[in-house]
Amino acid sequence: MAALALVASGCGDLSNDELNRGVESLSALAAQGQLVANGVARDATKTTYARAMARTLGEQAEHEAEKLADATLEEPGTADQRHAAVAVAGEISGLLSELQTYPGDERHGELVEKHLGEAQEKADAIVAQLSGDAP
Amino acid sequence: MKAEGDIYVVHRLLDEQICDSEGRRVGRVDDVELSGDPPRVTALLVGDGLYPRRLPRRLARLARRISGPERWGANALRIPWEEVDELTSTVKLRKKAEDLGLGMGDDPAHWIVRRLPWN
Amino acid sequence: MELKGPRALSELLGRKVVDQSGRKLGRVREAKAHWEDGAVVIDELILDRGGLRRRLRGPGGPEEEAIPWEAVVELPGEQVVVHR
Amino acid sequence: MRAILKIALGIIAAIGGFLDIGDLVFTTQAGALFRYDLLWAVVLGVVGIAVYAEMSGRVAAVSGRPVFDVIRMRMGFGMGLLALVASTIVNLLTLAAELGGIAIVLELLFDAPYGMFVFASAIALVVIAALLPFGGIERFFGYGGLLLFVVVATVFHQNPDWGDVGRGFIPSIDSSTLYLYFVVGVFAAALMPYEVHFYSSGAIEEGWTEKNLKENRLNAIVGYGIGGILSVGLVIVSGYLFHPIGVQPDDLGTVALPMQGAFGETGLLLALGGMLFCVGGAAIDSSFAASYNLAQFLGWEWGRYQGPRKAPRFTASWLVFLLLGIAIAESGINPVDITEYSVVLAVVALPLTYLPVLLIAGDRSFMDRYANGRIATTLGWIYFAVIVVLALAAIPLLLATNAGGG
Repeated sequence: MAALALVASGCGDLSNDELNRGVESLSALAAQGQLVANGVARDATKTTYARAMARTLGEQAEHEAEKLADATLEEPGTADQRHAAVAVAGEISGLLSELQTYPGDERHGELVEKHLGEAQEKADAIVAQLSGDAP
Repeated sequence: MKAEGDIYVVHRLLDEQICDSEGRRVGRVDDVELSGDPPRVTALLVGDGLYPRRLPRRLARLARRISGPERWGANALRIPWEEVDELTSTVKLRKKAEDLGLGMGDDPAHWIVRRLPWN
Repeated sequence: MELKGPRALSELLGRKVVDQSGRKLGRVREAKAHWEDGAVVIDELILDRGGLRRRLRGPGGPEEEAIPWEAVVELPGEQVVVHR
Repeated sequence: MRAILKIALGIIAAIGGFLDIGDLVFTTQAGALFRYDLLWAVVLGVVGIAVYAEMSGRVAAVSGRPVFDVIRMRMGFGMGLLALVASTIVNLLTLAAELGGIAIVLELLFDAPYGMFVFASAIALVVIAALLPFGGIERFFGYGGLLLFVVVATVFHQNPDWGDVGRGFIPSIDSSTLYLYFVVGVFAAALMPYEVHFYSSGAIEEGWTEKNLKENRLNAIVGYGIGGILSVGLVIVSGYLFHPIGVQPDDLGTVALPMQGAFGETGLLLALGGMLFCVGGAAIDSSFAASYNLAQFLGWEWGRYQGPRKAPRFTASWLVFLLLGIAIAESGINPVDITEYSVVLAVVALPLTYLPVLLIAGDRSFMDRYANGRIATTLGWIYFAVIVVLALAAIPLLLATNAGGG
């Protein structure tokens, strides 16, 4: 789906709307990552599942990061938000890759869950700023 | 074959499934041969050579151009009307498929050599 | 004049039907026939909507206007010329 | 007891056929995006497929004619060919998506590369289809798919606000194009044409006659009823867990998350296992549907019951379709994306499939006293009208919403 969105958006300019959507999907990825990490933390999952899920979600986060970083902004006032969003995306993909490395470790799971929660809050804060700025 | 009353030829005959005397599915009525005035049905025609002419007129012209000049009866089999046993929910023939030259595509001896789907 | 009898059903279907003054009456969609000693003999051509309805639903229901075969004068090119 | 065993035909068509990768994904996404608001569309779709499956099964049992036979017979060569091309494209895309789906589930269970699993699963399907008789294939996937009942258990474990859930069953129209896209998607995923292609041909594989009509009706109601309950369950568990925290399910793996949340590893394994059987069953259904259609349109001998020697072209075409499916799945396109396109394209192929079924089922000269009664006629035409409207809406919605991508 992300790939399709990219094709459709022509992958050049990034409108405020698209920036907003990108950050929202980062928040969604972090939310889903937390559920996966929670399974690891409770020892209530299968390691293969946790690993594969973490990998897929991590790839998507990385992809979002690239998309956000590469595009030229249509509205220059949102440069800070874009910068913050790229950082959050990197954070999320890093956390997920940690989960991918230790899908059987409960303590790691717990930490990753907690940090993903924080990352999601950051993403949500960016979304709030962006919608506040919107005319 | 004995039957009475009216019959809508396209509705009842064209495109029907043909089964031989043993109940094997051996093709469909791809066209109906007519002759005389008023025209009467003299045979059923079966074969992929008939497909181009079954397309809507404009497409048929295109198909003919692609597939080369269309010859009458090319790659088609003629089943004389006398060989039709009855029209039930299918068109049932009096003879076995082999005797009419039909169903070669599903004959193990023939299809492996001549009729692989990609040939 | 071309031979009046068509050689196959597909030659009739979709043909434009015109009267002798060249006015278009419709296109052939279905042919009605009757049984005669085990043979099927065409006696009417049914055009357009009526023909499509017969094709889909068969016998029964209201009668539609049809062209009796005797009215067919000739079959030049891709047309059916009828006299009425 | 035998009657219970015999319902298997309906259950596989319902589980293996009904709940395929398209349903799994669309219902989960629908729940995540709109919580319980689309439950009515799920029910609408399930009733629709039950109505048409019953009809196509009845036509097959009474007249011995499966759906594509009827399509060629009634729509003629030209329109029939159009229906064949459209259905074959949709069936192939569906098959590829299901093969990809099997590979994803196997990847989640065993953590090995996706591409390898596509091949492995296709080979497994060939082996299963070659070794088991038709009834055995049905039962294998049908009963396996019942593992997905863990979804229903999850609903009760979550214990959502039942009032909210209930309100979801009342049709509501939200004017956003994304909502409308999901109405079309959920409805179309339920009515995928390969289900009736497979179901009606299956009735002939099983040698049904007028005597099986009661069974046919039971299959349609119980089988699709089960499929419907599971779909409704998927919307609820996803709406309960994903909607509040804003998860956007883009993967098959996400579908299993709520069950893990409720029952830990057991829930996860049951869900993944059930999904594996469902998607596998759908791969069998869609691949067989593609060859049934081709053979019936051209008048070839066909059927698993004939064996490859008596129906060589049918068997060969099945293998060719499977190879094409593998090729599409191996091309690296995300199966979920393939699904979205195939589901929406399916709506366009639907009218061509369902109109002839409706006409024949109502034709007394064919069906005699088994022709459609007043209820089936009314429901059939209402659904046909809905299908035509959705078919007209499908493509613009697909483009406007960027395939649901927002």
